[in-house]
Amino acid sequence: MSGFDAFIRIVYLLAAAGFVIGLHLMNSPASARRGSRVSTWAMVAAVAATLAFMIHDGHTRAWGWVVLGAGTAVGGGGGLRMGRQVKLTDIPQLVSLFNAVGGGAAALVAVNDFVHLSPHGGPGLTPRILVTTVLDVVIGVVTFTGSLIAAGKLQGIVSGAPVVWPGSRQLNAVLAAGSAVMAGFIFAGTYSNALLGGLCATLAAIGVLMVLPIGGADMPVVISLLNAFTGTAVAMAGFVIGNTALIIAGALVGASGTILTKLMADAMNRPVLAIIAGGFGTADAVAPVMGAGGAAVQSVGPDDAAISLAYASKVIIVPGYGLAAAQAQHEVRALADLLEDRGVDVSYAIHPVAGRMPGHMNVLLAEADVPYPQLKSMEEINPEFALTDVALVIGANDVVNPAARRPGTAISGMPILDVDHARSVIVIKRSMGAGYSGLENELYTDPKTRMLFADAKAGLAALAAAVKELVGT
Amino acid sequence: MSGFDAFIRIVYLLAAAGFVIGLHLMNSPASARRGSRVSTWAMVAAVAATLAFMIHDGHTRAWGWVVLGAGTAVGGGGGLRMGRQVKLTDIPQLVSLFNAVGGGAAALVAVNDFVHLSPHGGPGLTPRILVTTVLDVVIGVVTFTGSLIAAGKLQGIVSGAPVVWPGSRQLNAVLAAGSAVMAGFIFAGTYSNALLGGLCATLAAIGVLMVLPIGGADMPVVISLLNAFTGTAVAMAGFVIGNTALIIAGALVGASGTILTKLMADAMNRPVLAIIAGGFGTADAVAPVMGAGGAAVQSVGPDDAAISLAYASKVIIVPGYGLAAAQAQHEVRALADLLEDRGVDVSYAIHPVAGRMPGHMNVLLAEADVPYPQLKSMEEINPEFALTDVALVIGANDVVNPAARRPGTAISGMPILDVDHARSVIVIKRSMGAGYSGLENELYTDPKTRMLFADAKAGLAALAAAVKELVGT
Amino acid sequence: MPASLLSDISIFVLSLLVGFEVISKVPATLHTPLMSAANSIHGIVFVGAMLAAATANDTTGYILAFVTAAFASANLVGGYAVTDRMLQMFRTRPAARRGEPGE
Amino acid sequence: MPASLLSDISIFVLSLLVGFEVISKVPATLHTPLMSAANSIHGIVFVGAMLAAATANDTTGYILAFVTAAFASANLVGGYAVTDRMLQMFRTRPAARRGEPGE
Ligand SMILES: NC(=O)c1ccc[n+]([C@@H]2O[C@H](COP(=O)([O-])OP(=O)(O)OC[C@H]3O[C@@H](n4cnc5c(N)ncnc54)[C@H](OP(=O)(O)O)[C@@H]3O)[C@@H](O)[C@H]2O)c1
Ligand SMILES: NC(=O)c1ccc[n+]([C@@H]2O[C@H](COP(=O)([O-])OP(=O)(O)OC[C@H]3O[C@@H](n4cnc5c(N)ncnc54)[C@H](OP(=O)(O)O)[C@@H]3O)[C@@H](O)[C@H]2O)c1
Repeated sequence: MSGFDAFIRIVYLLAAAGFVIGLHLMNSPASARRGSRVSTWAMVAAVAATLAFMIHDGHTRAWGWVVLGAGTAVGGGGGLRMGRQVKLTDIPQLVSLFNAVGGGAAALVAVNDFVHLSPHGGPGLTPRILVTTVLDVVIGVVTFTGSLIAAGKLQGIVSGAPVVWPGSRQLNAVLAAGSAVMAGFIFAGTYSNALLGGLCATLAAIGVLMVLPIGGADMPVVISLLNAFTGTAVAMAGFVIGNTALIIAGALVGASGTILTKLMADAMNRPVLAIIAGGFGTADAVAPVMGAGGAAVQSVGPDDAAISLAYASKVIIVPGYGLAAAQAQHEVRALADLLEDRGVDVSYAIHPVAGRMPGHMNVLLAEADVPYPQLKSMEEINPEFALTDVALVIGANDVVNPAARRPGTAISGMPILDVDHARSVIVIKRSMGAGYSGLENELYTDPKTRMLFADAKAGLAALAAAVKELVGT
Repeated sequence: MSGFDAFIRIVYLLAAAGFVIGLHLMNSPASARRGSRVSTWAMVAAVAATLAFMIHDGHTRAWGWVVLGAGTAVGGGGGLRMGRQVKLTDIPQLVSLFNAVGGGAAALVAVNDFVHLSPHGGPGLTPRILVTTVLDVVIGVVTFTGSLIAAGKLQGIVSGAPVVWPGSRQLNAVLAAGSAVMAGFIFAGTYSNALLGGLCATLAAIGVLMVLPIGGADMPVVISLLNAFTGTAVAMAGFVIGNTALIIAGALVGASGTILTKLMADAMNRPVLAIIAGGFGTADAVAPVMGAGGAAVQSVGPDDAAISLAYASKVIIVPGYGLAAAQAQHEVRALADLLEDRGVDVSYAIHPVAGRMPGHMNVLLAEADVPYPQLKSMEEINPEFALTDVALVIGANDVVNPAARRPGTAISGMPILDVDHARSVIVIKRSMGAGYSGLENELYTDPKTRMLFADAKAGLAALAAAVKELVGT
Repeated sequence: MPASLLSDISIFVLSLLVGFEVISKVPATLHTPLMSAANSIHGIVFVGAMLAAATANDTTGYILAFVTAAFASANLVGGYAVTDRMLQMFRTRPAARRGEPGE
Repeated sequence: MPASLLSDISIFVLSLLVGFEVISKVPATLHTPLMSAANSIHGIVFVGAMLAAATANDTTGYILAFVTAAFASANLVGGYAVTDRMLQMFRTRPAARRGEPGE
């Protein structure tokens, strides 16, 4: 190994260490941005070293430079535009899209290698390369199509409801068997590009069928898992072309993505395997429980609600998915400011899985510049509900559903916000519709609860106007 | 590489993963023993694989087997005996002894290699081997003698006080320069065993001089640092002989030991570098502040103290180094049991650096079977002192010294137990003698404090007897 | 089994261990940024795309290299852009409290 | 610079990172057992001692191998023995409360 090659490998190693340090720093909000910067510079170093290698090596054809430049311009430009313009609440589908192209690229690295080496009986196709190529293609292609479906579900292009039909399980088994046979032929020495193409096509179908049956609300966990898959595919690509940068960074993402998937599933109180098996959320899609049977629902208008809020001394705001769906973050902050100006003590109760992605509420409220110290975690705020005059629930349902305290329901065991301990509760949502779990919510029929039926954005604006009127500003 | 060699290397890799998992599990008391077991099995696997390699390889001479067996019997037997018989409070010096032999063994691995390769102009001494050999010898030999001195200080064989004399700094510089010159000659091609021996002797002197000026009470941190050194030396030995097991495990210990050293120093509120520079604890050794000047000290007999304790409703016991020194853990539990039988609420306040090693009090009280839930951490118990009738301080000094709250003292900034918030305080110690930091303690002259001057073991026994008398059992 | 493969496997396993350890006890709030950060790190596959372009020497090779480069660079550039935007949201803005308009 | 050395360096660096990450936020109570555990892990140097014995072929070699084996095995065996004893102290003994004599 020449001194130059050694230098390149050392840069790769330092870059890998940079990724680790970056992830480490991202463990706390205070240092997260610094971590991201370290990681960015590590990436720049790895790419620059590779560029230096290509120039020093001098074997790259003119067309090679052209396609590399053109591809990078198209892909990088598109990625940058999407990354810059995406609405914050659309981030999960974008991450999924990047998983798709990342997994696809990892698979293509191996395909490219195979196509290069396969002619004339493929003398260069050592067992090491064959095994890792097949692993890379399997993981990469499944991730590619699976991530596209996941992104489609979140974007609303593909139905968010679990898509299942009779025989889909059997079809999956047939496809899996088919790809195993094709992989077997490749191992046995059939170095045919067409065969590899057939394998890719079959795997693509498997990826689609894997994600279709999973409900849209489970997508954040699925995306995290596919993230781990992509990392593993990249590591395999590293084995194929013998590049340590890909091996280390890929394995890092594979492992950290796996742990993250587990942490996310734990926060939602659901086993990862049950999520992958799919079918959850059916109730949500099929028949959201409308109108709460016999129990009396008290509804309230903005003016009455405004009086309760304006004369309270302590108010806790409980945001949920509805706040994100209505994009009402600025309205809620405007209302909170009005109340604070009157001397009301206002804080926000953030449930770890409120919304549809972890940290959803934090990101949303931070966008409206809500001061960080007002955001209270569940553990912190639960004891305070008992001292609270009004709990204002905005588009939250499952995270405040007392049914979680009873066994036998879909959300049993999930810790919830103790909103029902507050002296009175006001709920803003559009109807008696169910949330993600499809369960009825007895909080809404509690005698101390009043329902303000409205879209969150419109409802909050009306409330703020009423408060303003009331205090005469 | 043959299939067998590959197998050995995979075992080494799995063993290394086992060490990581073991350390990971040791992060919490509940899983710590499981972690230790995983680590043990990993070690067994690595040794068994090496044995299999030696047998399979078949080059080991009869005498090689004999010296290996004899050495292992002597060393392993001795290590086992010492490990089994050591008093729990003597563990730090034993760990230090094991650091010494570990570092020494790591250095000898490189020396052995050098002696093998040096004849006939040393054709096998590649730059890689030379560099790592010198690094290994430097770190290993310094650790060897340094650790012996550290163990000697804790055992009382070497003076625990900082040993410094005029010119010691200069002597150190001369020795360091000398070893640099010798290492330079080796790099330049002088492959002489005598030269290597000279280097080792010089380094041995440096190790001694490094640890002598450090006060005995700082030894736990020094030992942790030397632990990290040993790990690094072992990793270097791995580079010399090209063995990944040594590289991985050594680096693991090097890094984790470094972090641990930092954590320990932080808990004592002292910078690592200041500890290494030495000289701390001089006051302790030179002139423990005897008799607290003018301030009135109230002393108390066991009978009066027993009355206070027996008629209290809440007592917090604050153990310190004196309890360990007197080995009075069983006596304190006996007293606590008596009080509990009378319905007194008893708990123990454990300061993180009470005693002379981290976790010292936990280990000690666990030995006397004090139930775990009664041991309260500093953060937990500090608010409770205000509700406490009697705080019983046993051989603790610095960890309850209110001087820590003022700037400008040796312990300023160290968080302390808020014993002075209790309604009354009883202190058992032998005299008005100072603790580790050498500071006077105004708690002892506080009007609500009464001193029971006695050795902790005797004093507690007298107290227990008095309580028994009092309640007539 | 070549020694280099064994070294690569060792490197792979150790990287897995690092990955497991580094994401130990993250607060739920940071799950989404961390997912995005991991997402951008596997943009390292762009290095693989560059090396594919370096060896391409026929039409198939060029097409494959083009698609790989486009995919990988979208992952890399987009991933970092998104992570950065998301983390900006987590910045503490001490001065942001009152004064400026809520929307 | 041989490729194997680079692989070894990569392995070394990754192991350092694992070591740093694994000892993240240990409670002070466990510092002493962890120190002892790390102490026993560097008993792996016994593997080096075994390999030294495997190549020894003259008196100097035998003497060195003997001392190395004695040192390394003391570290290894003693280290595990001490760690284990110390951790026994940390066992929760639910039944141990009253009943049995205090000393
Ligand atoms: N955070 C995560 O990572 C994550 C990921 C996946 C799944 N989940 C799951 O998602 C759920 C989150 O609980 P959640 O309480 O936040 O939400 P939720 O239980 O899904 O309830 C949301 C409620 O918001 C209302 N809503 C919808 N659009 C609205 C609008 N424009 N204006 C006003 N209200 C609107 C809906 O009622 P109406 O139709 O009557 O208005 C609905 O009941 C949990 O079950 C959690 O496990 C979370
Ligand atoms: N835990 C660690 O890891 C660690 C490591 C290194 C240093 N340190 C340092 O050690 C100190 C620990 O504080 P501490 O309050 O536990 O201890 P301390 O401040 O060292 O005080 C111990 C006291 O115990 C008394 N004593 C000694 N032998 C006794 C006996 N046989 N019976 C009764 N009393 C006896 C001594 O007073 P008399 O002579 O009057 O009896 C002395 O004042 C801190 O400064 C800490 O920073 C801790």
